[in-house]
Parts: sequence; structure tokens; C-alpha cells
Amino acid sequence: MANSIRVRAVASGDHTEVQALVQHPMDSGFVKDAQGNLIPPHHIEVVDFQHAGKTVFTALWGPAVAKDPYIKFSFKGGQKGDDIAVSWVDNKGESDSLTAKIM
Amino acid sequence: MLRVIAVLIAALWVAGACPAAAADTINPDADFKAFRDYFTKKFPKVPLNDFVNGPYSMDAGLRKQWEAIEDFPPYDFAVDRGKEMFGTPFKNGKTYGDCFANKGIGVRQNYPYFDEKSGEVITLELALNRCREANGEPPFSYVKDEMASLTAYMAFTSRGKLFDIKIPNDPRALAAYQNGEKYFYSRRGQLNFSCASCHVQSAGQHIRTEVLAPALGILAAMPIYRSEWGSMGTISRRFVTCNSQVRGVPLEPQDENYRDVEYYLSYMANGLPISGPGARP
Amino acid sequence: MRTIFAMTGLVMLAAASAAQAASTQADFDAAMAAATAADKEAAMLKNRWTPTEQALAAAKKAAAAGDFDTAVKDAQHAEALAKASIAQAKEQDTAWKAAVIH
Amino acid sequence: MPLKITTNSRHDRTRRLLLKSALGGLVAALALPWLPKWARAADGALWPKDAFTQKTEAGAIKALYGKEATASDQVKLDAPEIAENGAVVPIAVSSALPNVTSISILVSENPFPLAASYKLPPGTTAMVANRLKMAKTSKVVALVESDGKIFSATKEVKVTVGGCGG
Repeated sequence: MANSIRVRAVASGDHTEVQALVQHPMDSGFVKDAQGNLIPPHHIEVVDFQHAGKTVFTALWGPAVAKDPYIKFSFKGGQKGDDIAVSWVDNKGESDSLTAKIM
Repeated sequence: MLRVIAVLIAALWVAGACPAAAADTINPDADFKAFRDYFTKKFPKVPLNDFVNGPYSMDAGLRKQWEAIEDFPPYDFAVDRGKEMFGTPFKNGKTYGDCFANKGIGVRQNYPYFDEKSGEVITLELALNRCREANGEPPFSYVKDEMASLTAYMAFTSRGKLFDIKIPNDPRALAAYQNGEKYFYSRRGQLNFSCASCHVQSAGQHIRTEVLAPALGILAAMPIYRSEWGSMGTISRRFVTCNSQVRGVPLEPQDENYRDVEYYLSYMANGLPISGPGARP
Repeated sequence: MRTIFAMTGLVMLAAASAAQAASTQADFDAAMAAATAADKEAAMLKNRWTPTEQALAAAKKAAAAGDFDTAVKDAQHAEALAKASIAQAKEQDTAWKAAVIH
Repeated sequence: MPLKITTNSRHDRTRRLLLKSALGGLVAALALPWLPKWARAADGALWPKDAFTQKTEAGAIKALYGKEATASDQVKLDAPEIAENGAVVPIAVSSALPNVTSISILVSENPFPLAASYKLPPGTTAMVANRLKMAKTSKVVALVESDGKIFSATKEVKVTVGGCGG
């Protein structure tokens, strides 16, 4: 199974810009399936981004975040070749994580 | 039957035996020029190569949202998956690449083509499933998932390459071309719309917030991730949903009519760059 | 004369509503056969309409529930839709040329 | 701590699931200390359920921050005037305010207005871009927490193709 997380982290000057995309249905709980039954909510709750062992960004998401969610932020520090660690956990307790190199 | 008649007409035209019936002759080059002129005159501010970006070529607000999505497009997952599938051998040890020129890299712009051996139009989607079957693998659904991933990867490796669709000097190829043209302009469904009703006459107009994509270059961005679908879709999927939207019962994916209309539209797009995979509302 | 005509009309109306109230399996079968035949022709022309399929399904459902009045009405509606789609296909067989960009 | 941490039975359930899946979550991390640090970083218990289930904008802001927001031109909210599709609306928020510790985004007309909330440790820029779902035309509210105060910016986004499917 391929990883659900895609990360692009680019160091420029004294900052690192991070973009991430996660493959996740982000079901809101308000949409019905083909049979007319409500699809229960299934969404990521927390995404954590770490650099050098420290959390640099935490996303708290509700069901209104779009399917296959995207996030962009920027933090001070980070150099080409450093690790960026990303992990998420959803409301069903499912989770995934990935470590990527800063470019 | 229709096909037979069209073949006959085409045969007569090729033989030059029917010079008087100018209105009924098949002249792809003249069609191509008229088609392109129509759109470049209708949208004088849109650079020719920008037509492949469909609705985003003609609405600044939409374009900005699209560019934000292109920053990290949801089709990235499909491209990666397609690449992985491309690199994974079948049970017999062969790969997708073995079925294609240049191992399948950078060849999207040559599809569909008319196969003079079998006398039919071969689309990329059809070629991929035939490749699977020739190697003892079951075919994929034509509309999404694996097929969208494979075509997304092949389009990605062909970005910027110009559509290069050929119509060989074969009456059957001309007949297929004309059948595609006929399918494109024929009204169907309870709503009595043709492909052209929306994508020629009404191109650039809004339906709710959506902007109808111009037919010129409309297949260049395929396959696409549609927000409306929440997933990837192939050219087959697009044709099927177009039919449903006008309350017509869709044909089977890769029906001869669908392949022919893909042939016609791709020929009209000759010289325009492949931009797929794409993201659309 | 006029009275007779009016009376006949009344009788016919009564007869019609009586017949309608008493649609049978046989009526449905006949209406369905006609609708299916028209739909098949539309399919051969590759020009089916989705509302035809919906009306056919509704007719079958009503018949299964024993409501033959509705079933016959839906089947007739399906037949009318299928015939319109056939007419469309035949007309477009040549009419499309007028729409081509020149 | 800018965000209230709520504990409730659902999160306890989440913990149990996390234990089972042995990936992510504080409890799992304690039980399996050899897991790399990143594998246990995201913790469902951080999720402020109370704020995310409020049905009004004011209720969500109160549940999240315990105080009211003040409109400020120092909060920059970048959202389209007309969303091409309510299922995917790109929205970005940034601010030049000092010491920004969190950014939150609300869609007033959604069933649950709070869409997303971001925690920014010192050193992280006061800027975030994401993609949200909008059920219909609505006010979008961006909140920026700076020096413990809450500042907001608002913009109306028109939606004609709703993001709730169907």
C-alpha cells in the first residue's frame, strides 16, 4: 500500500515552506451513498509536522476539510537534506506517517 | 450500415469520383482549419495553447482557484500509482512499456490512432487493456481507478508534446473520422443536446459556477481529477457522464462511436500540447 | 342529434373510466411489449434515453405491486419516450451536418 | 495552550483503537517506546471536539478560544468570490500580527462552522493555505490568535455547486 502522504518541503533563505497532500476520503457525515444511506463521518482529526524532533505545525481538522486534504505552511529553520516528519490520525483511529527530506 | 455508407462515400471521395458533391465530402484539413478559426475568433484573448486548460483559459476567478489546486494537485497520487504500475511486470514478466513505442513514455499525443490492420480507432485506454489481455491479465474498468492512474502517468510523461493525430489515406479511417464528427454534432438524450451544443455554441458560458470548456483541445488535459467526482476519471468516463447529463443512456465505454469521436476531437486538437493529467471543477 | 352525441360521449367516458379502473395483466403485457419493442429499436440506433428506462422500471414495479392502472400508464409513457428518441436519431442522422462548423 | 483539550468517551475509544493499531497516539507510544518519534506524534486526543461540533459560529469561537474575536485588517483572508465547486475551495490566511499562536477558519453556514484550526509554535510563520468544503454560499471567517487575543477577517464566498454531494 502506497503511503497516503505526499510532502514537498523546500528550504529558501532562513525558512522552509512545507506543502502536504493526504489521500483521505474526509467523509463529512452529511453525504448519502448510492443506496441513500448516510456515509458516516470519517475524517482526519490531527496532523502533526515535526522538524528536528520538534513540532513545527499542528493541523486540527473537522469534516469540512476537502477530500484528499492539502495544507501549506512555513517555518523558520530547516535546511536542505533535513527530515520533515508528518503523521495523521483520524476519527476511526486510523493513522499514517511519513518522513521526507527538505529540498 | 451507416458505417458502410460512410465508407462508400469516403471511397468515392478518395477516388476523386465525386467532385461535385463538395458539401458531402470529408475534408479533415478544411474541418480542422474551420474548427480552430471558430474558437480563436470566439475567444480572441485566449492564447492558442491555453485552450488545453479548458474553462481556466477564460475565467480569472476560476483560474486562480485552479492554480492554487495545481500547487499540489490531487492527481499526483494517480500519477505515482500509474508509474508504479508501469514499472511492475505482469505475471509473464512483460510490462506495459513492451506494448508501446518508446516503452510508453511520451507517446500520449499520438493517441488515438487509426489501425489499418484491424480497421478501427485505437485509443490509449483500449491499447492499455489490450496490452493487459495480450499478456494474460484481466482488463481494467475503463472509467477510473487503475485506468485513470495508467493514463495519468502516460499523459504526465507526455506533457508539452503536441497532439499529432494522423488520418491515413484509407477510406475506413476517413469513415471513422466522419462518424466521430457525426457523433459530436448529433443531438441526443431527452434534453436534445449534442456535444457541440455545450462545447461549441455555448463554450465559455456559465452553468451555475462552471464554465463550459471549449471543444478545442478539450481532451488534452485528460484524465482529470474532478472535484465534482471527488476522484479521477478517464476520457471514457467523461463521455459517459456527458451522455447521462443530457438524459441519454450512455454507450459502453470504448464503443466505436466514443472512439471515433475521440479520434475526431483529437485531430481537431493537432498542434496543441498535452496538459494532462488535469484538475477540473 | 346533439343530445345523442352528448349521451354517447358520456357513455364512452364512463366506459373508458371503467376500463381504466380495470386495467389487467393482459393490458399491461400489451403496453409493455409495445414499449419494450420501441426501446429495443432505440437501442439499435444507440439512442436510448434515461427517462425511458426509468418509466419502464416504474411500470414493472407498479405491475409487480398489482397496480395495473399505473403500470399501463408508465409503459405507455415509456413507449412515447422511446418513439421520440427513435425520431430524434432518425432526424439527426442527416441533420447533424447543418451544425458543423464551416 | 491556545486550544482546550477535551476528554470524552469517544476519545477514549480512539485511544483503544490506537493501541490496537499500534501506530500513532500517546498510549501506543508509551507502550512501544522503540517506535520512531514521528510514528506517535499525531494524537487524536488533541482534537477539540466541543468546538468542532458547535452549530453556530459564535459557539465555535467561544468553545475554541473562550473569548470573542475582534475584526482586524491585520488578518488577511484569501478566498474566491465564487467557488468553482463547494467541494474544494482554496482558502489561505496570513497575518502580520506579532506572536501568532493559532489560526482557525470557520464557514458560518456549514452544519458545523469550525472547519480547521492550526497551532503555530514559535518560529512558524503566520500563514496557512488549505482547501475546504462549503455546503452553500456563506461567510468565511479567519481567526488569528496573537498575544492571546483573537482577531478576525470575514469574506463572503458564493457557492452554487455545494460541497455536500448529491
